[in-house]
Amino acid sequence: MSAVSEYAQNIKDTVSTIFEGMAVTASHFMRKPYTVQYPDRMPVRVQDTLPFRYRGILEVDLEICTGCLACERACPIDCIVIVVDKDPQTRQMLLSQFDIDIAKCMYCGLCSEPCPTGSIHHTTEFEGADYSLESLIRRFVKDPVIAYKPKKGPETDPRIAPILNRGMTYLDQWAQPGGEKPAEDDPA
Amino acid sequence: MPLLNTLPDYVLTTKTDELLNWMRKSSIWYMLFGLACCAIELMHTGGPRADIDRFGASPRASARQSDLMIVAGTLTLKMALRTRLLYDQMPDPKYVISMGSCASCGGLFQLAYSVCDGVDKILPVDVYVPGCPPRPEALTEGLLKLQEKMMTERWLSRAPSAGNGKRVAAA
Amino acid sequence: MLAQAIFYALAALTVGSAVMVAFSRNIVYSTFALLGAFMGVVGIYILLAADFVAMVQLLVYVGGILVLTIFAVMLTAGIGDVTVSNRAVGAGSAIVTVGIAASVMLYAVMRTPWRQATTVTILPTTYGIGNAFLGDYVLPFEVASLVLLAALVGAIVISRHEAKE
Amino acid sequence: MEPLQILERVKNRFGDRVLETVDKKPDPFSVVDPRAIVEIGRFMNEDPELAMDCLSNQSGVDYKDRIEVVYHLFSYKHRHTAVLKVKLPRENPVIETVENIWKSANWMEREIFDLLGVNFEGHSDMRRILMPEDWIGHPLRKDFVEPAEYHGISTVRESPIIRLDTKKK
Amino acid sequence: MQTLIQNLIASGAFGKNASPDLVAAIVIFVMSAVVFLGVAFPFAGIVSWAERRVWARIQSRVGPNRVGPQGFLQWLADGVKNVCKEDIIPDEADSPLFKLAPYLVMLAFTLPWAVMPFSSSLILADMNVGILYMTSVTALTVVGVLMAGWASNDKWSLIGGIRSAAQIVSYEIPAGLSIFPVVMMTGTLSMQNIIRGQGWAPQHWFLFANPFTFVAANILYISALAEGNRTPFDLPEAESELVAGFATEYSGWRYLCFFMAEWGNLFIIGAIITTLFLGGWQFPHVTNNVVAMNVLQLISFNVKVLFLVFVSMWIRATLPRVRIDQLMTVCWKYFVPIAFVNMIGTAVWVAIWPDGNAAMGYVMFAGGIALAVVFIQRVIYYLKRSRMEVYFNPTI
Amino acid sequence: MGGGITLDHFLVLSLIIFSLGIFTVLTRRNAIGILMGIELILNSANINYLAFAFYGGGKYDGQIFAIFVIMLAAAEAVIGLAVVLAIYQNFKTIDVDATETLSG
Amino acid sequence: MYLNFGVALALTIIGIGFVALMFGLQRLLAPNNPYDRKLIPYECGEPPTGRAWINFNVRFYLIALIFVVFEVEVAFVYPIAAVYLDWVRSGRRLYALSEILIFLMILFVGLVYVWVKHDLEWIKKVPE
Amino acid sequence: MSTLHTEEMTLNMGPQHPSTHGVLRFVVRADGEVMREAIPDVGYLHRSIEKIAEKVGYHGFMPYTDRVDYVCAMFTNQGWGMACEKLAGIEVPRRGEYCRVIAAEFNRIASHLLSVGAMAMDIGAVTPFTHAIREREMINDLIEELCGARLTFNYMRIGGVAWDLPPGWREKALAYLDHFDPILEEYNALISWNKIYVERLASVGVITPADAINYNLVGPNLRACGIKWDIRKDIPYSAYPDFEFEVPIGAGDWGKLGDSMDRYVVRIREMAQSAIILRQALAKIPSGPVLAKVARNFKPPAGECQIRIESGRGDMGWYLVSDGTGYPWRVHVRTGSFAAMGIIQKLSAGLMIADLVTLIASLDVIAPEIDR
Ligand code: SF4
Ligand code: SF4
Ligand code: SF4
Repeated sequence: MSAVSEYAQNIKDTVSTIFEGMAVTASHFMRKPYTVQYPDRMPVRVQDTLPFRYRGILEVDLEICTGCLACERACPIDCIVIVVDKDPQTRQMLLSQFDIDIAKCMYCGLCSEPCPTGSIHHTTEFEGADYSLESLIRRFVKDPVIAYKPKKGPETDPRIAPILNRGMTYLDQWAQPGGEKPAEDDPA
Repeated sequence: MPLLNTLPDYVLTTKTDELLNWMRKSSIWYMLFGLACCAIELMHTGGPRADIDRFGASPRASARQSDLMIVAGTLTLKMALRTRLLYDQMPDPKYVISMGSCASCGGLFQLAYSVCDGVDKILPVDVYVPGCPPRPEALTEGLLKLQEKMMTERWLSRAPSAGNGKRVAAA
Repeated sequence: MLAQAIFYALAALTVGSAVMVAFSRNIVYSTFALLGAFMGVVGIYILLAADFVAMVQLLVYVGGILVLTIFAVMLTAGIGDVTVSNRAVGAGSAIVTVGIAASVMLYAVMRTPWRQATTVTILPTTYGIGNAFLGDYVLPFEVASLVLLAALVGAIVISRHEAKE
Repeated sequence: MEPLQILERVKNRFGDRVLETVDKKPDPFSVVDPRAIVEIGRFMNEDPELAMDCLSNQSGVDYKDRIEVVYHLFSYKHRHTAVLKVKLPRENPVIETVENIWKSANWMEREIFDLLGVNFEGHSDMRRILMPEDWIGHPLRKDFVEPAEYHGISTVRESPIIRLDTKKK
Repeated sequence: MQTLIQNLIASGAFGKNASPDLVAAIVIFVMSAVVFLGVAFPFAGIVSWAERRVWARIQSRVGPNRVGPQGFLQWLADGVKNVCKEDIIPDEADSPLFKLAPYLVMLAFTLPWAVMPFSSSLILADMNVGILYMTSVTALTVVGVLMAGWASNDKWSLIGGIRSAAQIVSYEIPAGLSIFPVVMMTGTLSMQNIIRGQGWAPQHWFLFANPFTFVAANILYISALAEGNRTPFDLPEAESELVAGFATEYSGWRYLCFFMAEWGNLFIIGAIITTLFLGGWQFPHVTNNVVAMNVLQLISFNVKVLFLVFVSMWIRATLPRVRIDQLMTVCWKYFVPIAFVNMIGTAVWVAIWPDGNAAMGYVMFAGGIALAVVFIQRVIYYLKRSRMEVYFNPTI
Repeated sequence: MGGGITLDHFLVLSLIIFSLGIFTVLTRRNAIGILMGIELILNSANINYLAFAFYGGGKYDGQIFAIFVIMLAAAEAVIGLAVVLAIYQNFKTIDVDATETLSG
Repeated sequence: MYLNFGVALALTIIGIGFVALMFGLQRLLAPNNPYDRKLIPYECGEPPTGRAWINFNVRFYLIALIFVVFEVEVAFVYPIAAVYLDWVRSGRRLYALSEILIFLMILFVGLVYVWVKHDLEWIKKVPE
Repeated sequence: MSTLHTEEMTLNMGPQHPSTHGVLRFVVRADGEVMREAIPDVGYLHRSIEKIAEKVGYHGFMPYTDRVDYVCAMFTNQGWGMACEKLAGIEVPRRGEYCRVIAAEFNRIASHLLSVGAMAMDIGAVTPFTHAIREREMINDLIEELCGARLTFNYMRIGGVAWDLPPGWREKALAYLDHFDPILEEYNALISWNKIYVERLASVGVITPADAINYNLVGPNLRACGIKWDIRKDIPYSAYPDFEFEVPIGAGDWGKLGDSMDRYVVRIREMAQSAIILRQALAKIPSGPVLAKVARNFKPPAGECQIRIESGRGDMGWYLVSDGTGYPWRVHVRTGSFAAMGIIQKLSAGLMIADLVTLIASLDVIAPEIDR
């Protein structure tokens, strides 16, 4: 390509491409911004819009915790501390401490996977910012509680049953090894 | 010599305090200081979805012009010394947000041999944001927490003995 | 008296900067002091109703020559050790010579009865200069461009000659 | 070619310099004499049949009694792969560099030196790459103990949670 | 202004025997103060906020909207905050020069307002070298920036400062050359007379007077952007390469000085273009009331200027940054020769049609309209082509 | 220009600047410094031109001469500094005395 | 005319005064506790290596060199551009035109010279 | 090239520098604007993940793999999973493989988006970057619904994936893909073909094919040099044999073969290809289990293996040595960025400082992958 025509070509390219780019950006003046006006200027809380599986800050339903320590064992970095001791006279498991250090937790979900009752599970809550590390420890046991014993049949206690059902919905989310899946998202 | 925390506590001075604090809290320039995974979420926080610019917080490349250092990510021992230097080079008043488990206490890398578990070992931290990584909204919440803290500071009027957020870093 | 005040202020600025240029040991400082001198001279020109010349001074001296000088300083001198610049001629002897010359000239200036026009007329200078350029001074005008061309080529040749080796 | 054939070919070429050839699923490998690694490497690189033009992975492993350096070779020409190993003594392991055959070895060897303390002779710059220059010890060795502090920054952190009972699980 | 002062003296507002030039001094001072504190300084701040909003919009964000109504007070907050910041002067820095530099830069931003033609009678000083004055005071910026870069004694600052200086001085040439066409067509250097040389209607603007002026206008605008260190020429404070350019070491108010100057320069750039090519404050003569006329002219002038400012923000949000050698190539190999050709072309044009060529005006104007139409078509294409984003988040 | 500022004021001013320029040229060893001195001298000359033009009934000749002087100053600066650069490239110093010895 | 430039003077004073005033305010309001680590030059968190005041690349210098020449030329063209129209009106258009053309051409030659000699490239490729 | 003598200066780029993605540091020896060389200094993000693998079990290490390369964590998850499966001879169910592919390809798009966006930002155009972030947000929404996290997914398990596709997820994904193609075109019109942008990238940092192989460059960086090599096609793994897709390679249409522009364009085209793969995968995903039976305390037989997968930054190799206990004996990850970093010092000579930035961006190195 001769020098002159190259010269002209360069100018032409520059002008035309910049023209296109400006058109694109101009078109954005007519589009909605993509911003979620957290925290105040929005119809619903962000937490409510998050999917059910979202791995937010952990929560424990003590009513259905069996004290099996599966979660404590599963956690790779030991940020769960559970203390279970047997009540001497009533031979019952007593949960006297259940602390989770959410400053250390890495929200991996490995702990809620083995939980038999879905008592420990992630919520969609994510607001935990605070001024000190100590206040980032979640202490679930106020005073010792009796660990839950799974019944053979369906749960009868009207107080426990709804909580247990909720826990089970958490468990249902996990892929059962070898389990068949419901058909609703198979190819038609 | 600065009037900082010298004037007696009149209505006027406290009102001026509030005004100044309000102005300062509404323009927090944070330093571009992404260290690890959390840095990606830091970018997202500046991005379209959770647009932190709404609160007047815009990124700055140079430590000299930034008020806030968001320690976003794992602080390795090799990096810790540099971080300290960067913090020193920021002009007062300066604040630190520790974003994510790693920055707060080492998080999952407490097992590691090369990680400084917790930025609070080398800098004074104002706000801890849990999460791994904290989603952009969570970081925004941390920023709002910091703003609350700034509002409680006294600027002109004589500061109450405790709870004065303006720290003077030691040389 | 306003006019006097302004004049003396400008004079002070100019002379002060010039002194700095002359006496500062730090070549960079004298370079930047040159800025003050030039600005002062611009003011003086304006006082002398030569607004166009003043602007040209601003454009060429401050915008051009000064920047070039600064670049030259940054390029050549070991700026890290700016303070060393010992004298070629001893300061004392220099002062003496300059002083003598200056006093002689001062005497001349004071003694000569300058013919001054009774009325000072201020007219828009640009047109006059333009007409002169196209009219009486056309030859110098064209020659000027030749001089500039020569300067450009010369300077470039010198630099490139250096670049080659 | 299949990995085993490649190793065979090398074996035929170098005889007893190839100490042993292990056919172990999933990846067969052969252990070679440390002093011969450069020759073998150059041969595998230049032999048109093999044309191992890429050292796709080089890593060191610390078995408690020895240190092994593992070379994963690959050929973009024939699309086949082979694994070589050398066994080195644990104290002051030294081996010649293959940087001049495969440039990619430069950084990988630096990393092995940094983390396992294997010294590569003839390497262009044998500096620590990941750890700070003033770091002591080679972290990936099994017997590495973490220093208590580094430039005044202590490397241990107490968990803020206090177990109410004394029993550790 | 002259008349104003005479009237004041005549009206004896300052007493019968007030010395005229004292009165003049006072009046000048007050008016300049009004212009600077009332227009220049707030504009510099507000434009910083506006720019962030425009950017945000283009980037499908919202932008600062919490401080005051729609975040309008953002600039004030930034200003006050920076004044409340510690003022650091590094040990290594050369402190006298380090302190002096912001003054120079601010000066270069202050002076041009003297000849800002807001309307037919609202102008501080209608110098008869006006446009020359406006271009030559930018020289101060160069020195200021070099000073800042050198005095910081920091490598990023040094590179930034020298880059900036080289860039500004280079682009002064095409800018200067692109002014000549207009000067030739009006035969004056005074801002007001240049504006009077044009009409209120677009086809009477110098922008559309003839092809050469059109090109000249574009070159001048781009060169002005380059002199103002705007994208695509913002190498001096290229964040991704040099940390913050020559201002790296500056903190607090000193830092703000540089950036106020930069933002304020946008108005000056716009004003120059408007004056030279867009008919300045020209407005159809609807009323004989002088005051009303002036207000209308003020509006028309500002609308044009603000449009140009907006365009510069828009460009900045669109384009990437050029490299230093490309910068110089563009300047010396493209703009300067083209500007030369422009000048000669205009000289010939003026020699042929000393009083301009009305028909050409209409033709060019039609061309401009056509260009705009094509552009709008593209915009609509992109709007349609890329359908609205799919939002998985119901709160948006 | 009233206010009792007469021609002499300007002449004296330019005289002062002139002598300072001469002084600079004499005492500086740094070639760039010498050039700066020359710039000062030229400026003082210009002041004279303009002063005479001003007080001698507004003619343009003075101003035109001033402009030519500025032009020449620019050319001189360009060449001069180029030469300085050249010297520096050769001898890695711009100390004029040193260059004499070196080039000899 | 003095009036006009008086404005410039006034603006100068105002500008400087304004900046100074703000500095005063800052001195009153801002905290101030410098210490050595804070005052070392900023280099992305590294202790700086080598000094910054070094001899800088010559390309910038050559650019400035070329610039000055053209700047002077611009300064020269202003007055004739201003009077050009009058000359055209008064019927001496060819004369004036040729004047300008000659003047510009001579300098354009300079530009072309610099161009073809590759003095405008950033990295100069001198044919060896 | 001959310029006048000027003193060299030594610049520190990083560790905290806007253009060094993550925390890298370069010691730049520059002459004015032109670099003599740029010496990379890494390790500011060395988190000793390989050592940690020996302390936490096989399952427990899965979340750590997210952090090996957080921009495309799906691939690191998959790599770890595949290594363990290969060693223990576990067969992953088909549906599980498909879930892996779908998640991974979405992640690839996200990763490339970040890469090209960051590139545009380093060259000074901020808008494309934010647009890329916007698209990432949408992908994040999808992935979040799939596995509950936005960045550190921990989605895959040894022997499959942890969660099946949630109901109605497929429709959303398809809707997003329909939206994505025009966005890509718009993005190109905005920045990719922009003259200034092309001028900045073309013929900068040219890598010859021989060098590319010798320095063990992988993935897009390798393909940009005109070498058609993609693990997904050439050493097929997971469900990739089922899909039709192109492997884009650089052709040097703008400058020389293997320059930054080629690398950039290859990434742009790969995004389109990923979209194609996703459409197919979503169309013909089989039903069935997604997770094979794996003991909770997983103990593979003693032995060693190496697997290679095509991650966002190209061929990622996992070398796993097991001694038969519940804890790995040695894990080594060979990543693309590590090799790419090694070549920068060679390329940087004679470039301009501004070009170093584009070079880093175009090689798409990210710190954790180098340092691990
Ligand atoms: S989420 Fe992971 S890190 Fe957190 S407690 Fe559970 S297992 Fe431990
Ligand atoms: S939370 Fe679940 S896993 Fe943990 S102890 Fe209770 S029941 Fe067991
Ligand atoms: S807190 Fe989690 S996401 Fe953040 S840097 Fe640490 S490991 Fe990465």
